[in-house]
Amino acid sequence: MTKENLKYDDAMLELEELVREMEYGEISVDELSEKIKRSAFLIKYCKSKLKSTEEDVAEIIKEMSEEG
Amino acid sequence: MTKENLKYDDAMLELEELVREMEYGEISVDELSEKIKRSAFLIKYCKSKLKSTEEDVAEIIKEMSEEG
Amino acid sequence: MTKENLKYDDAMLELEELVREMEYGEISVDELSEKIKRSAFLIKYCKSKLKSTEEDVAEIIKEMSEEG
Amino acid sequence: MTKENLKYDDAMLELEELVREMEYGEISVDELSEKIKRSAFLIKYCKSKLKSTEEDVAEIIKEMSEEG
Amino acid sequence: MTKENLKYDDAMLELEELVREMEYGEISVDELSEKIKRSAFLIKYCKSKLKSTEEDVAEIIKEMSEEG
Amino acid sequence: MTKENLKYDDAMLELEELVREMEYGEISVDELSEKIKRSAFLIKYCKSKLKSTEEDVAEIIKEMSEEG
Amino acid sequence: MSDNTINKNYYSLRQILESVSNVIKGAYTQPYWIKAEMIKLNHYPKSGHCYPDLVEKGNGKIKAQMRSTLWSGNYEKINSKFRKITGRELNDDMNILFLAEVKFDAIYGFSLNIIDIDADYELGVLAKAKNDCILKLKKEGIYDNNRQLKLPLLPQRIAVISDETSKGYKDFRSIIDNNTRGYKFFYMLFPSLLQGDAAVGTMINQLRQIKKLKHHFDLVAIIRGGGGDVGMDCYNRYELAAEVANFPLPIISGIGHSTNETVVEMVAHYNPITPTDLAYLLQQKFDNNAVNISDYQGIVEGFTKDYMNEKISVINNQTNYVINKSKELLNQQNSILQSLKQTTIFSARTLISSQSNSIVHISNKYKFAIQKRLSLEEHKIDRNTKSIYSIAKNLLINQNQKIKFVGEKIELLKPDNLLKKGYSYNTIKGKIITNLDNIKIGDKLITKTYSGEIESEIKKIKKYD
Repeated sequence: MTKENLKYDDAMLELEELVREMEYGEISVDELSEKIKRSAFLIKYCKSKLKSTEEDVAEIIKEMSEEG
Repeated sequence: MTKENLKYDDAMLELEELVREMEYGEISVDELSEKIKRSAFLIKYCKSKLKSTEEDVAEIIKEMSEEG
Repeated sequence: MTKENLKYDDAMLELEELVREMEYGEISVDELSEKIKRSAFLIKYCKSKLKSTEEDVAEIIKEMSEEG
Repeated sequence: MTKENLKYDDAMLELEELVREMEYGEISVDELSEKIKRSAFLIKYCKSKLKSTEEDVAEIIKEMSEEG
Repeated sequence: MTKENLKYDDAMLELEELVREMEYGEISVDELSEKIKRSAFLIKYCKSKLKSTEEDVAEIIKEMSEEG
Repeated sequence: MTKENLKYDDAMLELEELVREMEYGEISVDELSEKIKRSAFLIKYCKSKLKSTEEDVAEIIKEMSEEG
Repeated sequence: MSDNTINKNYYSLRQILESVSNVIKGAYTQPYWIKAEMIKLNHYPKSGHCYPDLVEKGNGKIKAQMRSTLWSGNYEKINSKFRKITGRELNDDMNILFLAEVKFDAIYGFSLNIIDIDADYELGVLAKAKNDCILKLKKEGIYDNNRQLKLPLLPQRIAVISDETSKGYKDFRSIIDNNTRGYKFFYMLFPSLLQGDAAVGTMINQLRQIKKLKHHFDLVAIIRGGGGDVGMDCYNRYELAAEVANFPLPIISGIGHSTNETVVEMVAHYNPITPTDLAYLLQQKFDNNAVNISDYQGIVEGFTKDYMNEKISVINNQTNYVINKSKELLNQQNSILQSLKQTTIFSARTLISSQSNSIVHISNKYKFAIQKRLSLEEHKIDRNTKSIYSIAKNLLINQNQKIKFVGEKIELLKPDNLLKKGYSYNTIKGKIITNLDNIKIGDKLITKTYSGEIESEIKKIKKYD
């Protein structure tokens, strides 16, 4: 799934599922690297999405505030 | 809906619904930018409508006062 | 309704209805300008009617008093 | 009603009725001028009546002789 | 079985089987050297696999932390 | 049976049989010397085998420990 | 008697008349109270004497008739008392109770000489007549008619029934004409007698005249005054009272007297008693009207002022209300908008920060889970490693012990070691003796010890059971 098509919510869901799997030891050590890589990607993706949203929102809020 | 056809009341209703959704956290990060943009637009629109109404009213009140 | 055909009482009734609507918050911002305009017209009309009546009456009373 | 046909008693009755209307607030602004005009006329008429009478002895005597 | 094709989980399974065999005294002195050698290999393998995974994780965590 | 082909376990088994035979006295004095000779051989063999195994194991353990 | 007229005894006229006179004098020794109707007084002003004609009627017919005499001296005395008591003078057409001497005079003939008239009787008669009059009026249902008429609010046009010379009329005029307030009354005199029987007719005539002209008048005033209480009986007369009661205009009486109220006064619209009172009454009516009008004028002026003030204040209130309410509405909307805006901003920020926290939280959780997992694996490896070491060590130790044990056992089993301790064994023909079956006496027995062999010969064999 490319970054463009990935939704934040789906990314978060996938991330949570990964955490759950990790907590319940359902991931084999062999897969671990791969899964960790995926998690990192998702976290990074969510963060960047959140950041860009935050910036958008901040911009809009700034505009709103300037308008009084 | 263009600005011309939009009624203040409808705009307020939409705005209130948006705010409610936000308050109850029903908006996903994916929609947030869009929704905030819409809210900002509606707020701006309502304010401008309010402002023009205020001016109208002030004008009328001024006329009334001058007439004694 | 033109000024000529409008009766003071009807004008006051309409004004009171407008005031009542305002009291009960039944006027939307969309209508406000129009309603205020109408109110202003009615007030102006009633005032002018009242003024002319007052003058008429004052004249009559003056005559009456002068005659002893 | 012209002054000639108007009787003092009727004038007073009408005046009383007008005053009653005034006291009970049944007069609309639209009627006020007319009512006050009428009241003034009646007052004037009644006042003048106190100090004048149209009766003429000569006339009566003439009438008496005509009738035999 | 070469290191490349060996999976951590399989290695661990084999190791545990070896331990179990030893615990139940099923290993003769004749085999001991061989088995110990194998165990050592497996342990070494698993450790190295774990170490590389740990390094991966550390790297990713480091990256995550650096991105804020 | 040469030293190379002899297994530690077989050597131990033979040794134990020899000891049992000797204990139950079914062996003539003449045989006894022979058997004792055999036993001495077997003991020596096993000891050397055990020693070499011990050295192997120690070596492996040493290696593993060194690797951490 | 005509048969023996000549030679009969006769009396001279004088004789006979004196005889009659004596009889009468003898029979009527004192005056008598007599009741009769005096149809004519026949008063001769010159002599002052009266010769009242008396009759008694019954069923419409005259039952008795006689002329009487009332000498001027008596007349003056009686009339004065009569007038005083009854309010009227002796006059024609009266039922009277009189005290009279019955006299017969030869020259003047039979006569009744009235020496007193009972005024009280007359009073009773009058009262009865008055009462009858009232009853009749009531019976005819006209008694209250005039009083039920409505007096105009402004009784301005007055038909006066009076006499030009009457003091009452003068009093009336002087008040009416000289009112200081400038009220305009219109009055017209319809002259009439105001007392005595003749007054009835003239008053009725004038009333009828006025009736024809009633549209010119608001009321009729009957004014009399200064005439004392004499001749008032006319006002109790049915004819006049009926005319008054039925009169289409209100009649106000001012006939000034001190006796009882007359029937005319009773049926009149109003009876102020004196002409002065009447004049003041009318003037009072004008005053009332003037007051009323000026009250009304005041009310109209006050009302107008209040009315306009009220209307203006209502309009001003409405104006202020509209203005305030619009402002309020706009302010309200502004503050709603502001609050929505704040909420939007706050919610957006909250959402972002909560998501940010979520990410951090999930990252940490993830990190922790991985680390836990890795350490678990490490632990597992360690545990297995340790197991292997210890098992290997134990195995080697066990085997070492086992070998040692076996070695020791074998050492013990070596024959040399037994011989050393003092044990020995015997052989026959190189074989160790384990049974006695093949042994014969004389066989060579070799005993082996640690230090060397002992050779012996068997002498006896004893087997155990």
